Amino acid sequence: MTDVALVAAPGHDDAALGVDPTTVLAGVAYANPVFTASGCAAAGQELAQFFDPSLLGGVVTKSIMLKPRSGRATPRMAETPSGMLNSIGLQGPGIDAFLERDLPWLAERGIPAVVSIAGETAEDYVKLATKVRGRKGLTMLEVNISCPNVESRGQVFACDPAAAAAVIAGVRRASSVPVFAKLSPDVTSIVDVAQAVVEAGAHGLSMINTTLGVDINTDTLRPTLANVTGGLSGPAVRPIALRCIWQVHAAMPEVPILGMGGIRSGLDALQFLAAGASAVSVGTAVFGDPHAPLRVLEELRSALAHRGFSSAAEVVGIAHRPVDARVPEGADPPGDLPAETLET
Amino acid sequence: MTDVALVAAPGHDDAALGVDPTTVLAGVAYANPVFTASGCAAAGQELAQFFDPSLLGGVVTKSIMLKPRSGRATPRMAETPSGMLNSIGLQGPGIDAFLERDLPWLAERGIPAVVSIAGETAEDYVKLATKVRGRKGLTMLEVNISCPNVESRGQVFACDPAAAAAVIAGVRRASSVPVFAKLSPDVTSIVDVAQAVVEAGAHGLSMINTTLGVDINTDTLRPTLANVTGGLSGPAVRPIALRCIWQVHAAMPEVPILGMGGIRSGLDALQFLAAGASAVSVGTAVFGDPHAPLRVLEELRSALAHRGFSSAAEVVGIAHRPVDARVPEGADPPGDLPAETLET
Amino acid sequence: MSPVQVQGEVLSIRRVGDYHAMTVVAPGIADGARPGHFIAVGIGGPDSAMVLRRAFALVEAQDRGVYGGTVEFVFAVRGRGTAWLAERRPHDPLDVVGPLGRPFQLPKNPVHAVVVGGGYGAAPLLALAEQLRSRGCRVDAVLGASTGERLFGALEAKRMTTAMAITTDDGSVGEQGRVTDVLPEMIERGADLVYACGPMPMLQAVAELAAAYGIPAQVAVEETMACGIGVCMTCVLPVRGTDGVTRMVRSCVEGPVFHADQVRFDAIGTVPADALGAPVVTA
Amino acid sequence: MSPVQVQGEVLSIRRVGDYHAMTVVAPGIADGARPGHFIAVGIGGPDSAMVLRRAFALVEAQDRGVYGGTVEFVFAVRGRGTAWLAERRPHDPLDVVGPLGRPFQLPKNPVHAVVVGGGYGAAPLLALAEQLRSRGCRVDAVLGASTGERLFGALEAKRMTTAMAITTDDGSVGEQGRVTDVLPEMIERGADLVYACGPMPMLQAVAELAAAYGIPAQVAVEETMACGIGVCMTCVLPVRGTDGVTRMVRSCVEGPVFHADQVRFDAIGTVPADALGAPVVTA
Ligand SMILES: Cc1cc2nc3c(=O)[nH]c(=O)nc-3n(C[C@H](O)[C@H](O)[C@H](O)COP(=O)(O)OP(=O)(O)OC[C@H]3O[C@@H](n4cnc5c(N)ncnc54)[C@H](O)[C@@H]3O)c2cc1C
Ligand SMILES: Cc1cc2nc3c(=O)[nH]c(=O)nc-3n(C[C@H](O)[C@H](O)[C@H](O)COP(=O)(O)OP(=O)(O)OC[C@H]3O[C@@H](n4cnc5c(N)ncnc54)[C@H](O)[C@@H]3O)c2cc1C
Ligand SMILES: Cc1cc2nc3c(=O)[nH]c(=O)nc-3n(C[C@H](O)[C@H](O)[C@H](O)COP(=O)(O)O)c2cc1C
Ligand SMILES: Cc1cc2nc3c(=O)[nH]c(=O)nc-3n(C[C@H](O)[C@H](O)[C@H](O)COP(=O)(O)O)c2cc1C
Ligand code: FES
Ligand code: FES
Repeated sequence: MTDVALVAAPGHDDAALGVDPTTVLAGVAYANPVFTASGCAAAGQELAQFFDPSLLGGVVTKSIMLKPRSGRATPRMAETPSGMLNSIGLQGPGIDAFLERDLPWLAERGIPAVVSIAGETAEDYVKLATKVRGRKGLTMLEVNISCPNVESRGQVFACDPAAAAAVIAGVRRASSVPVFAKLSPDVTSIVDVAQAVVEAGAHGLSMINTTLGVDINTDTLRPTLANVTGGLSGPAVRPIALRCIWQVHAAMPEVPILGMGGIRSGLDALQFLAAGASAVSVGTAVFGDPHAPLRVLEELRSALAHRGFSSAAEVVGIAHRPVDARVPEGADPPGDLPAETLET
Repeated sequence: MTDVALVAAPGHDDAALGVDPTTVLAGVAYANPVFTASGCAAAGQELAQFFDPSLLGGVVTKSIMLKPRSGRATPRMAETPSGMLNSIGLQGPGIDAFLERDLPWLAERGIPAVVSIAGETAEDYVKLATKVRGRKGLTMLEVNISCPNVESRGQVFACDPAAAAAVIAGVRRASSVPVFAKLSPDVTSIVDVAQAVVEAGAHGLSMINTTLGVDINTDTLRPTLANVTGGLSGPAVRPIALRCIWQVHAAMPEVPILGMGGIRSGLDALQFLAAGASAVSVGTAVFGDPHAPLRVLEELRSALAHRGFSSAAEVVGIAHRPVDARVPEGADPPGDLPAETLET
Repeated sequence: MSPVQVQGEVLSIRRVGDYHAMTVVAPGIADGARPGHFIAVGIGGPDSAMVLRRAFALVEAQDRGVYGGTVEFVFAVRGRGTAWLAERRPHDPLDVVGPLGRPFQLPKNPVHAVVVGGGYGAAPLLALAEQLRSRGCRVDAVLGASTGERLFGALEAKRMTTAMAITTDDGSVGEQGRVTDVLPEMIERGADLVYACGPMPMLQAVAELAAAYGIPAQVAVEETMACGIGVCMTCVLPVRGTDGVTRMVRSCVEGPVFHADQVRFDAIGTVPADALGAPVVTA
Repeated sequence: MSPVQVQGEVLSIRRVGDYHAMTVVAPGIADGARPGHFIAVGIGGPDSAMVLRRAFALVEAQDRGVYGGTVEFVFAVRGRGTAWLAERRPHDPLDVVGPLGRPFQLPKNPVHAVVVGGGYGAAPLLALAEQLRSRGCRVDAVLGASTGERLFGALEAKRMTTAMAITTDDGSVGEQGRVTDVLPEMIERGADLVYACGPMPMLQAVAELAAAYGIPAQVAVEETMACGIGVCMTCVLPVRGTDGVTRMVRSCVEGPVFHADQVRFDAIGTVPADALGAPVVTA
């Protein structure tokens, strides 16, 4: 018989205890670099059934809008190879209910909140930032600009550097905490959009939001999603996310990045840090494994320890530097490289 | 003991024999809608060890350039969840050797050739089209515009509607066979690029080329690919490919599409036809299963038969039409829909 | 009661008509599990291209015994995930999360109930019928399916009910027809309430009948789910609250069991114009 | 001889030190298989997130017998694909393509050969040694590895060679050191040619030694492969042709066995500036 085991907090790896996991995003220190992803953890309550969310770097809440919102018709999701499409349509209770019910829940438990906001006009975003301003528990704003701009024929803000910059400039003025712009990969040049929002005042960047996809139901021969298109997420998009982060970090190494897109393991998270992210969000992986964020954190700490690093911070962006320029002190280079490639 | 079997041409499904698989791309009739994908079948010789390529709709050859080309340094590939990255860098023998050795091989065997051409300048493409013009076996040109334009700071042709249109206009003038422009999904609006190349004279569109990605080696903490970035392909990108085809077919239903991106089964191919492709290319799947193109064809024919269709042509774009407007004659609607959802 | 995630082990799998019945050693899940709860099963292991769990109603959950806690469920092979599941063999590992959702509400008094199951929808009704009986309720049952091979639990149901009717679309077992053809007769025997689980059109028809007879009904719905734990918002359907307001509610945490008269069956698959936050104008 | 694709079945899997040795019933592959050929194995089935095959050198291929054709290979667990393979059990299905590549070239005359294997690189050398012997060659062997657990085939090699030396990095078995520490002595016993398989740095060192002694060497290289059948161009390395021109050649179809003096070891992992079609300016 194989072992049957209750999955709880993953077992601590002693070596991992020597690793300093803290990370700093635009001046705000977090206990570690693993967060939930917006829209994949609601506001933390449900995950608390499985593990203590205060063990994470923080909880990124589902993008909230000014008013209650019903979202789109069902079916809202389709599983695809190593990923899924969703077209939730930002269903949510609206900012007032969120501030009354959800944010206090996080604040009371000492869980750092990254509040994600979404609007239909640049003005919406400013109003949202103003409403959230100064609330207990709030540590950072993540501005979801992958929303259609109703004032510009539904063109998505994130696909238009000028519109994206306008949103960020307004939010920046209204916010007392760091402002991270969440970018869409569905653009010809993500570096252009990144530069525009950073110039407009973004303290940092979240990358990536989902990439647009379609699935056709092979029985009905109609799109699987009621909304036809949906956002692709999960391990399938990991190389795209890493590419975006790589490009933007190469162009603007000083801008902090919260990375996401297909992270399912500690080694995945390590890839994101090495590509230039200072912290990561775990999204779709939660649906397959409700313990995923905590497991990713523990696996990441072990992976860092076994590679001879004493902190998470020192690997941020390390993949941009040649190998011989950066062997950490006391390391066992080259990490887990199979002995086979070294022998005789 | 399970059955051990030699994999040869997949067994014919009798019902599938009643399905007319022919397809027409810009006036050229092909025996069926399943092709190889450029760069995933060389020029057909190697696959002939496994099955007779003349059973396919045609062979799309590896993009050929004017001169011999060494390609990029290794490692040139990384496996990713349900996909892979490649950075081959268009290694090839150059057009003269191709015309002397590879195209005749296809022509002698009666295998319809779709010749893919790639250049560094708009002029390169015209020269290539001129060289190929009138060659025996040539049925269509696929113009791979996902190449850096050396005259425009390495900006990829396919990411700039004007540059893409210039290439296509030149090729169109030089070509005696239909010209298909192969588009990259890495643009803010694929419909804009599609419109530009169609206005410039493209008879049809091939979609999609790979999408740009990065993988980090978690042992060396350096990019896995020597070239850092590579093109993502395989089942992971299928929803992106279907989305591109959906959008372009919705905007320009009269433009024929050769669809590709993650096709591994007949049902995958069916999704592409339903989304608007008149034919499909099977690429990365060949690496996992050298019989894949032929298997996909047989599975597609069976799937069409079991859904009551008498031809492949009638499902092209069908997903854009409401279900009640298009039940084919003699069909068993709703196909393979699980009886469970219909009972009591 | 809070759900747990367990690395379980397949104890047995057997065919039941067109279905597969699987028992999994998964200690901890049974604690607090009640009829109507469901579990979510991981598919294919860490290298699988299938990243989402599959939801199944609990047929039974035992919190102790030789194997130290087991769960049983029954499933139809529909797509790749259930095909994979059907290939599992005893001793194979299986990752299970549960118990999930809100179970059926039991009446405080020993009333007369009818349970109505369509296909594998009978799965959660067997344990329910047993609990109703142990509370002194009279339980009648109507089970239906497209064919006899897709009837589930008829023998067990027969044992624990006072009256039972079976319908199949093809008439291969029981009466030819649908559960709603025989349900009126069952209700007329004096039923106080109805419990139903099965395909949405069946639930809608049952809800309409119960309403016509003026008795309450509880229905367990089946909506496509990505997470099963309330964090993704994929599994919603329009439900009218006690305040009269229709909301798109998550069937995984606020369901799968709902009061039939609150479900907006007419509007399933849409966002009704009068729903809170409707209409959807943008992303 | 043309490769075939076979839905095979695992006959046995056993640990050999740090490695796993697997025998698969896969009729058809053995026809025409020669030492140095490799096979490519499908990983994880149709729902696997791993879409590419894994390449392994043939240890042995039998084209008949009780099981009607088997292949044997030995592998180290490196990443997820080989981890999956190590979990296979007898009767599990396994999709195998082979024989692939170009095998070792055998001398026409009964010469004196040395085979040099590093780690599992010894795999294709055992059958090679046997064939050399059956042609009247004298065969000596040098096997090396990081540790004794990573030596493969030492017993078998001992049986079929005249002289044999073993080296390990940690000295746990044989002499402490590398194969190239003892290879000169072996060559000096009168070797006419060298065959080698193992990690690239070892092959390079062996090639240099053979060149220094003025005898030919054949090396079986290992490059990352996506297709294994010559259609993808991922597996290239710089090889100087008989015309003196360096080309990036596919190791899956033009290799994995090459004449050592033609491989541009100094330039592995790069495109040397003098290669045909270099330098790469664009996509
Ligand atoms: C609360 C609940 C209880 C259920 N109980 C049972 C049961 O007891 N027996 C049984 O056979 N089936 C039950 N189902 C349906 C079962 O979950 C689906 O048949 C199964 O998920 C299909 O998976 P697949 O991989 O075969 O199909 P696919 O179509 O390949 O699945 C693709 C994706 O869609 C999701 N999905 C597809 N259909 C459904 C569906 N009907 N409901 C939820 N998710 C779906 C899957 O979870 C998966 O993520 C239940 C569903 C729910 C929501
Ligand atoms: C001709 C040839 C013969 C080989 N013979 C043997 C053998 O007899 N025994 C043995 O243990 N190993 C052998 N290898 C190496 C073996 O193919 C790799 O160890 C294996 O592919 C790693 O797969 P993975 O999933 O564990 O690793 P991962 O790193 O997860 O593999 C990821 C991808 O990279 C490819 N890849 C990674 N490393 C290699 C590599 N070294 N060579 C080729 N492809 C690679 C894999 O095929 C896969 O597509 C041989 C390789 C070649 C090319
Ligand atoms: C069901 C679902 C809902 C999501 N909702 C939001 C959202 O409200 N706001 C947002 O910025 N991103 C949203 N996302 C995107 C994720 O936050 C994340 O950027 C993306 O899914 C990639 O990460 P992953 O692959 O780990 O999921 C959502 C993703 C999913 C799957
Ligand atoms: C190894 C490899 C090489 C490729 N080479 C070319 C090429 O030369 N020209 C081209 O237009 N596309 C090339 N492609 C892209 C494919 O033709 C195809 O558009 C893409 O891979 C998506 O299809 P797939 O997922 O079925 O592979 C290549 C893809 C791969 C994986
Ligand atoms: S399935 Fe995710 S909220 Fe219900
Ligand atoms: S591995 Fe594809 S050409 Fe060699």
